[in-house]
Amino acid sequence: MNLPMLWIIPALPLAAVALNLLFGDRLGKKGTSFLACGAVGLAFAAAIRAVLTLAARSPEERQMVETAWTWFRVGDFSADVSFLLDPLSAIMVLVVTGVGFLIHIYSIGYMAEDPSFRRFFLYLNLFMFAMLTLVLADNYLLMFVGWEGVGLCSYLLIGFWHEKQSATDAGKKAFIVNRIGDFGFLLGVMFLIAWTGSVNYERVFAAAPHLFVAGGSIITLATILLFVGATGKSAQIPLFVWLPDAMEGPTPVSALIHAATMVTAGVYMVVRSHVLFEMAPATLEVVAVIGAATALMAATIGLVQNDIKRVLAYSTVSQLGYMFFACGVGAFGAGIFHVMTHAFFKALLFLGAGSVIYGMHHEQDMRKMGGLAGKMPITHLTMLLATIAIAGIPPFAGFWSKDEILAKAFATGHYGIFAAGLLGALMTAFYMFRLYVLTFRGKPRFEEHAAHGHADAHGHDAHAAHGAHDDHGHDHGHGGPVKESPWSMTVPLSILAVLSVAGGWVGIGKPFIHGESWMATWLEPVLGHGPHMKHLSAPAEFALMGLSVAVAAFGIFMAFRAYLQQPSIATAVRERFAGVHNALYNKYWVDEFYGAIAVTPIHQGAMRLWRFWDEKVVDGTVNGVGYVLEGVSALLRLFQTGYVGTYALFIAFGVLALFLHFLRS
Amino acid sequence: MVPYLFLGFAGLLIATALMVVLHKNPVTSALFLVLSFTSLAGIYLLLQAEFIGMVQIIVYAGAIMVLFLFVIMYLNLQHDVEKGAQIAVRRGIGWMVGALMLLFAGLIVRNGGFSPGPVQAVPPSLEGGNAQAIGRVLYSRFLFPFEITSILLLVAMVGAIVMIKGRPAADGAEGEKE
Amino acid sequence: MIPVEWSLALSAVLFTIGVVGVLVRRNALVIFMSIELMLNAANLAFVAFARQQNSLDGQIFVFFVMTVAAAEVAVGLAIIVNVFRLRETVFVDEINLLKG
Amino acid sequence: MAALMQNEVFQVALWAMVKVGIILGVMLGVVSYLIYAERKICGHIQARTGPNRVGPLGLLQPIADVGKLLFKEEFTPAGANKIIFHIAPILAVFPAIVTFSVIPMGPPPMFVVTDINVGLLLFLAMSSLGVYGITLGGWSSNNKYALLGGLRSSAQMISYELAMGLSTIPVLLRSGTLSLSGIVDSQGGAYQIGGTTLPLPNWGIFHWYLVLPFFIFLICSFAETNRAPFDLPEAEGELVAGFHTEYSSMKWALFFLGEYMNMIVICSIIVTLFLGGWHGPGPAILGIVWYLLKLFALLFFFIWVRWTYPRLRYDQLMGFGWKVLLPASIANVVIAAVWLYWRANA
Amino acid sequence: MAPIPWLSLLVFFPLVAAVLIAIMPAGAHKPIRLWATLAALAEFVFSIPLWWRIAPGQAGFQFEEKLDWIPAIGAQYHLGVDGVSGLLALLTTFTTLIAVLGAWTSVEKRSREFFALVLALEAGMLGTFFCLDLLLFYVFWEAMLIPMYLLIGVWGGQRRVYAAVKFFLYTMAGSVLMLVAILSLWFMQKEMSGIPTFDLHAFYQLPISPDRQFWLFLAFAFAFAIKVPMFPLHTWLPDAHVEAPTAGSVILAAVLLKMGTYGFLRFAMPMFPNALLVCAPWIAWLSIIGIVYGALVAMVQPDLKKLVAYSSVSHMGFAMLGLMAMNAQGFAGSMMTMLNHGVSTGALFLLVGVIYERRHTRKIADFGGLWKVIPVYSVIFLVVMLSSVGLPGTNGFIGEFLVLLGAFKHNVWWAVVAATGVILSACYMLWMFQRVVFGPVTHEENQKLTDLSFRERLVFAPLLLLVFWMGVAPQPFLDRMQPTLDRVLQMTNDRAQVLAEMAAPQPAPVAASLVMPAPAEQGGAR
Repeated sequence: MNLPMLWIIPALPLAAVALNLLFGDRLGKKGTSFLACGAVGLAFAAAIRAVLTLAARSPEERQMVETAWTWFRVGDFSADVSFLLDPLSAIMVLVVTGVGFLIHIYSIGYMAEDPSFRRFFLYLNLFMFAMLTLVLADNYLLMFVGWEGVGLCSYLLIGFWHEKQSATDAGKKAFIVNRIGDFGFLLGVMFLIAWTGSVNYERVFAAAPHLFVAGGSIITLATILLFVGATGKSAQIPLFVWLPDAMEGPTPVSALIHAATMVTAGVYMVVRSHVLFEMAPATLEVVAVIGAATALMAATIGLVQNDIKRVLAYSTVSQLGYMFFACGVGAFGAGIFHVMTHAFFKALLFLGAGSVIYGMHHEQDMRKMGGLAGKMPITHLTMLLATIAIAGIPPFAGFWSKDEILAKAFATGHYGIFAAGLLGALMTAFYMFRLYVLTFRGKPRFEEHAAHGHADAHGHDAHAAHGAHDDHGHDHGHGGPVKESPWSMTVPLSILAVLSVAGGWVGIGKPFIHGESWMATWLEPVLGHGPHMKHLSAPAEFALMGLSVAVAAFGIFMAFRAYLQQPSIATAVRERFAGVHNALYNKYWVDEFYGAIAVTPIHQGAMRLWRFWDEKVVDGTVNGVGYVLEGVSALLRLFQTGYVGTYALFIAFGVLALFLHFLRS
Repeated sequence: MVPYLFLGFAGLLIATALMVVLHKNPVTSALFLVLSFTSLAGIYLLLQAEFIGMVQIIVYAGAIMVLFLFVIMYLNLQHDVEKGAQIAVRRGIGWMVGALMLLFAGLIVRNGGFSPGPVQAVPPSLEGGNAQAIGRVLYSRFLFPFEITSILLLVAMVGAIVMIKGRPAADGAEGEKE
Repeated sequence: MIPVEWSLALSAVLFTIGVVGVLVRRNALVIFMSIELMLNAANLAFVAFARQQNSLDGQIFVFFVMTVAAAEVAVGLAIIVNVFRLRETVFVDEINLLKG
Repeated sequence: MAALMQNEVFQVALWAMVKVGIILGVMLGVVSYLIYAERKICGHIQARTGPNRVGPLGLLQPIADVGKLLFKEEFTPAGANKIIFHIAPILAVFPAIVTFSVIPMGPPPMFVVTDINVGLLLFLAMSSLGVYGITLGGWSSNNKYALLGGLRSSAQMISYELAMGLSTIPVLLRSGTLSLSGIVDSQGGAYQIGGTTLPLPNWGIFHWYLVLPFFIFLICSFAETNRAPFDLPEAEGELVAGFHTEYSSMKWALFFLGEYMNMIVICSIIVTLFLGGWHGPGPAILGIVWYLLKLFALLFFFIWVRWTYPRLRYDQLMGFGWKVLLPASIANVVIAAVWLYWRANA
Repeated sequence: MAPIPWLSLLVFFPLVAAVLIAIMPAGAHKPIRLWATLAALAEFVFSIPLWWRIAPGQAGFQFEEKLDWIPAIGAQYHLGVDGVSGLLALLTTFTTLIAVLGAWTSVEKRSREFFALVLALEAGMLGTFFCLDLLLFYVFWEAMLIPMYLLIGVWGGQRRVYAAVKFFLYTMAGSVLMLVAILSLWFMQKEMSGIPTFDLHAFYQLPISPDRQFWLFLAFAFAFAIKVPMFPLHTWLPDAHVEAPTAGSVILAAVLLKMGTYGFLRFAMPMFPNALLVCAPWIAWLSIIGIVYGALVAMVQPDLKKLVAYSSVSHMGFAMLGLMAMNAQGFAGSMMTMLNHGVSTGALFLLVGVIYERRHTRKIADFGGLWKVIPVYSVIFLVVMLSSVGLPGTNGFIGEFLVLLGAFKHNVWWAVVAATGVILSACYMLWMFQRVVFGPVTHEENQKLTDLSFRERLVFAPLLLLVFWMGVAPQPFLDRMQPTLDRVLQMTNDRAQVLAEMAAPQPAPVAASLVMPAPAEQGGAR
């Protein structure tokens, strides 16, 4: 049997990067897109092949390790460049390559007119490489390579339109916030190294039970630090602030990186480290609470945003919160399941939004949309399916995963968190359908021709006001009618729509079928049974499902009511709760808060350090020594009259002194 | 007879040396210096250092002092004017220092406060003369310092010439005149 | 044989006269001459010791001192001539080019 | 008195005094007739007779001259440095006389005043002191021609002294001593190459490596004595009379005396170093004769040269001294040293 | 023993080349730079065998050359190379080549003297790395200053004289103390064995009482700390860097700063282990302050070169911290950081030099939007910046990670505080990058900038190669340095123990704590 050749999966996009870098200027757009998509497609194929090989094995042997080379080895510590494929990473790798491939294809259409087409695919491929490294790594350090690598690509892609101040600001913010998370992650890894002497998953997990006391302070500290890393990458409280800003990037980027793949890396990491987290219940509590809080907070902010991508961004943050509180309650499998389904429908949502934006000639404000259903039928349909999926209506994908999370939360007795999740589901359904309604239903709130003149004239206003405007200088389609996007965009939409509908069926579990769901079975070799996991009775399960569906339905109804049938309700509510609205609209002023407590003081403190400490104190001391010497020499200079006679006299005195010395001895 | 000669030369030496210092006219000073060098050469002869004595005359009297005279004449120096309080103070300090120094030195000499090392049992062979003996030592044990000295002289010569010639670009005309 | 102390005393006197000359006079040339006097005082001591020690080394040193003196005079006089060209004086209390 | 006569030191001193007296007397006589000879020879070279009125063939002319000079007016220029003006002529004579004390004029001890082991150095020392008389005379006259003459002479004499001193070194190398008597001794006997004796006296001049020094020494002698063609210090065409422009009467006579004495001294030295000194055929007692013969021949040569060659320009003089004579003599020292070393060790 | 005095050739070849270049005709700018480059290239090629010929498994010195120098005081001309100095020497020759090549067009006036001085500097640096005799070390150490002083003082910017003098005096102040300490050691050695020597091997064996060590260590540490530069002694660096010409900055950053850490590793630490134990926490905390402080101050610099200079302070803080951690990871990390810093910061200075040469300004505010105008430059800048930030996969990460790991093993708080430097480095670098490269082109002059020439690409290509090589496969580097580092560590620990026992009859507790605390909590003590 051939080796699965795991390393080829990340190597393919990397090769594409190299080729693009070297020969990209000769390839032209077609060649570039073929190269980039081809590489990812091949990687997808290789991933399928590897996973099939894995699946062919018996569940206990479903683990493949491939060591490429020893990265570095110092003293008793060593780190390898080696790859691991097990059921967990198999899911991730398939999602990453699969969704990635679709988004690559989508991008061909979306970015067709951008002058930096080649650079875009370069970054995208680089991202694929980093993400696959992250997912396939078999130790924390190599994972960290991917971890930082995706951060870098995210930085580059957010700031893709680098002439736009807000874009580069957002990119920088993303990178730095991620770095803060990485700081935690790195320290967490160091804890592991210092105590277990290794970064290899297998060895760490094998050694952990012997070296750590379950619930002890060390393991708690280590896992908390790891979780800090996860909050950075996966945009949880308190480090979520970068993700909404990241919408400055091109929409396919938002779909791929900031919805489907990269942001889930934190979840993946936590799930990957479940052995450790399970040993630290306190950490799990923290994870759960933070996840729930994030889910709620992001959802509330999402309620009032007007920018279509921002709504999706907050929805992403919120959904990530779900995943984390799934992990926090011990339902790691459910977390990963939600990662998968979320990848499908959220990618679809973003791509759909991208399609809308494309069709609307770079208009992102939902208040200026409406009634697009007829003009963009495929987009409309696929978006609708995705919205239903995220709202949690069975049998769409989102329902299964979200319901499992809520059920697990309830089952483990986290009722508060369960309640928060339910509330979050309500709001999710509401704001998602608000988005749907505002975009596709009702009457168009734009004038097809005048609107664009208007947009042109006030392009800069909008730019300044929202800061999140997909205005990137190229002027394709300005002034044209709103129409459906090209096939390269609609085909991926359609495929993702299918997945959004059916993707969740792999997780249909207990109440419907006998035994564990296919998903749980598949993940079992990695996650184990979770002995503490209580199962609810079937009626209770059904009751919970009913509750969540009802909540979702209520949310949908409210949305239709407030935004389609009686828009005055929305206005009234907004005016009634102006303060709350304001807080939500301004995202609870978190950015401003961080600015006030961290950014400004550090900046000013640094300035003071430089101007006062460095230039006055340290250099002052140094120069002071000089001045003192100068003073002393000015005194001594009096002796240097310049007259030879004086010198001769001094010499004579010296001779006399010498003579005296001789006389005395 | 030798001690008398020594005393005579010594008296001459001190007298002329004093005149060097005291006389206001530099030319006269120089001439007295020549005389004192010659007296010193006489003392050298008495101390059985014939070679050094002759070289003293050749080098000091014959070369160095001629150079002095040459320069004095070239600069056309007349009697020094030495008046004023500053000079008086200086003179006072100078003589005082001199007196002290002499006192100390005298005390040291009287106390035998010098230890020049062990006396060589065998006096140096003077067959072939003092000059030959010195030559033997000079070209064997002191060969390296000797060579160094020759380089020193060369350097001094070049230095003196360069200094006197001045900067060629700045005052080429002046150089021409000289 | 002349006692070495005589020569040393003579040398001391000569040296002192040189010192006084340097300190008292203001004519650079005379100061120079006084320096020569001091050198000669040292030479005298060398020769006297050489005689006392039955060694030629002292005389060799005198030889070297003379060479150095010759070099010194050549350079020194050149300097004085240059200074005279510049300042029109050879009086050391009117020249303070060395002042830093 | 008898005790005094017994005292060894006194005896030595007395003998020296006697010799000095004799030499001084003889020298004065020789000098006056040397001047006479100069004028006579000069006259004949210029196809005239020279002094011929005072006494037979003018032989009493020198006495008359002395008488005239004695009675001439002493003139001291205004602004002259009087003491030095007076001392200078004395300084001009004194070195020459001193040098005579070491010249072996015949076989020792009778014809040698004193024989010190650094005799040659004494000669060099004294000739270097000879500068003072001229220089100071020129300076103290308070006359620019005199001053220039004095400066010229000091520079010239110092320059040529170097070559002169260096040209004596091969002689020293051969004889291995600085004593003039020793040098003369080394030139006694017959000339030998290898084992064979040649019909030649063993004089320095006949050794090939001493030929060049001989000529260098000779040329330097002209310069040292300020005689033509090197008589620039007193070049009458340019400097009136050079350093002695302002001198008259006996002071002038002393300068004159010094110059001619110097000539005699330097010729004696040449004889001693290169021409075998007092050695010659016949018994040793004839040495004084041989010595005088050689000396007079050389003096004649000096006079002959003076009236034959024109004067050099000053820069030619200096260039010749520093760029020709000095390198040549240095080269010769090296060659002679190598040759002698090789021969001694062959 | 190789019959060819290879190390001496390496040291003196550049010197000879410098002399030859110095006597070339002054105006011939083009032949001069060509020959200088050829000389630097030849030197680099000569030095490449260091990579293979230093047996990776061997810890001690190799290719030793020993000649009497001043027999009266036992000073010797003693050269040798081991893994650490070999790598640093390679870095030196490489950097010099790059610097010379980079200075082709930037140095217009007195180019002959400039290149001659750069080559002379190279000779001094190599000598410093190779010599095993303390007096010789001191001589090279001081000799190195002179060319650098002149490079700054003659070819520098506006305040070049101030900077040059500051640089010189600062360094001098430390090295004079070091000289005193060296002499003191010499006297001790003479007293102990009767044989006067400056030999390093002898000093390694010399028993010194702990209280005496303390002062000697301080003297050495002061000299090296200035060179590193450590926190309160760093202010010469920004001035020197800002005023120095590009090539000078590159060499200064890439090699000269390493002298300090190298000095600690080679001299101060193994010779005075007990004093080190006392001082290590202080030095470590100073390094940590340096890391954070350098990063903070770098953040607010308006001048590109100054920013890079302060980032050097931060990075060199990592190198010092690694040394003070006193374990394998810390040492290796420190050494890697030195090499990385040489490559990355050298490249950064070159990059700043490139735009300075075109625009004659280094103010960040004068730039902006460069990506649009000069994309190739910007991409290289990006990569180098990321390597400086310590992105995994580039060289910077390996060093920083190992240092942090070593520090973590020694004292958790060291690592925690130092790791904030990782965040801050991202802050200042990205902010700077954003202001320089991103955004619209704000200055008209920048519109006409030309992208990198072929020569400049040639300069950066090997640097980028190294950035990735050392990031992706650093093991060859680590293999070469580790035996030596282990030996130093071993020697330091052993000596500490022996000397402490000698000072006090009962084993001193400090000696035990030097041995790295194993995971104290094994089995869950906490």
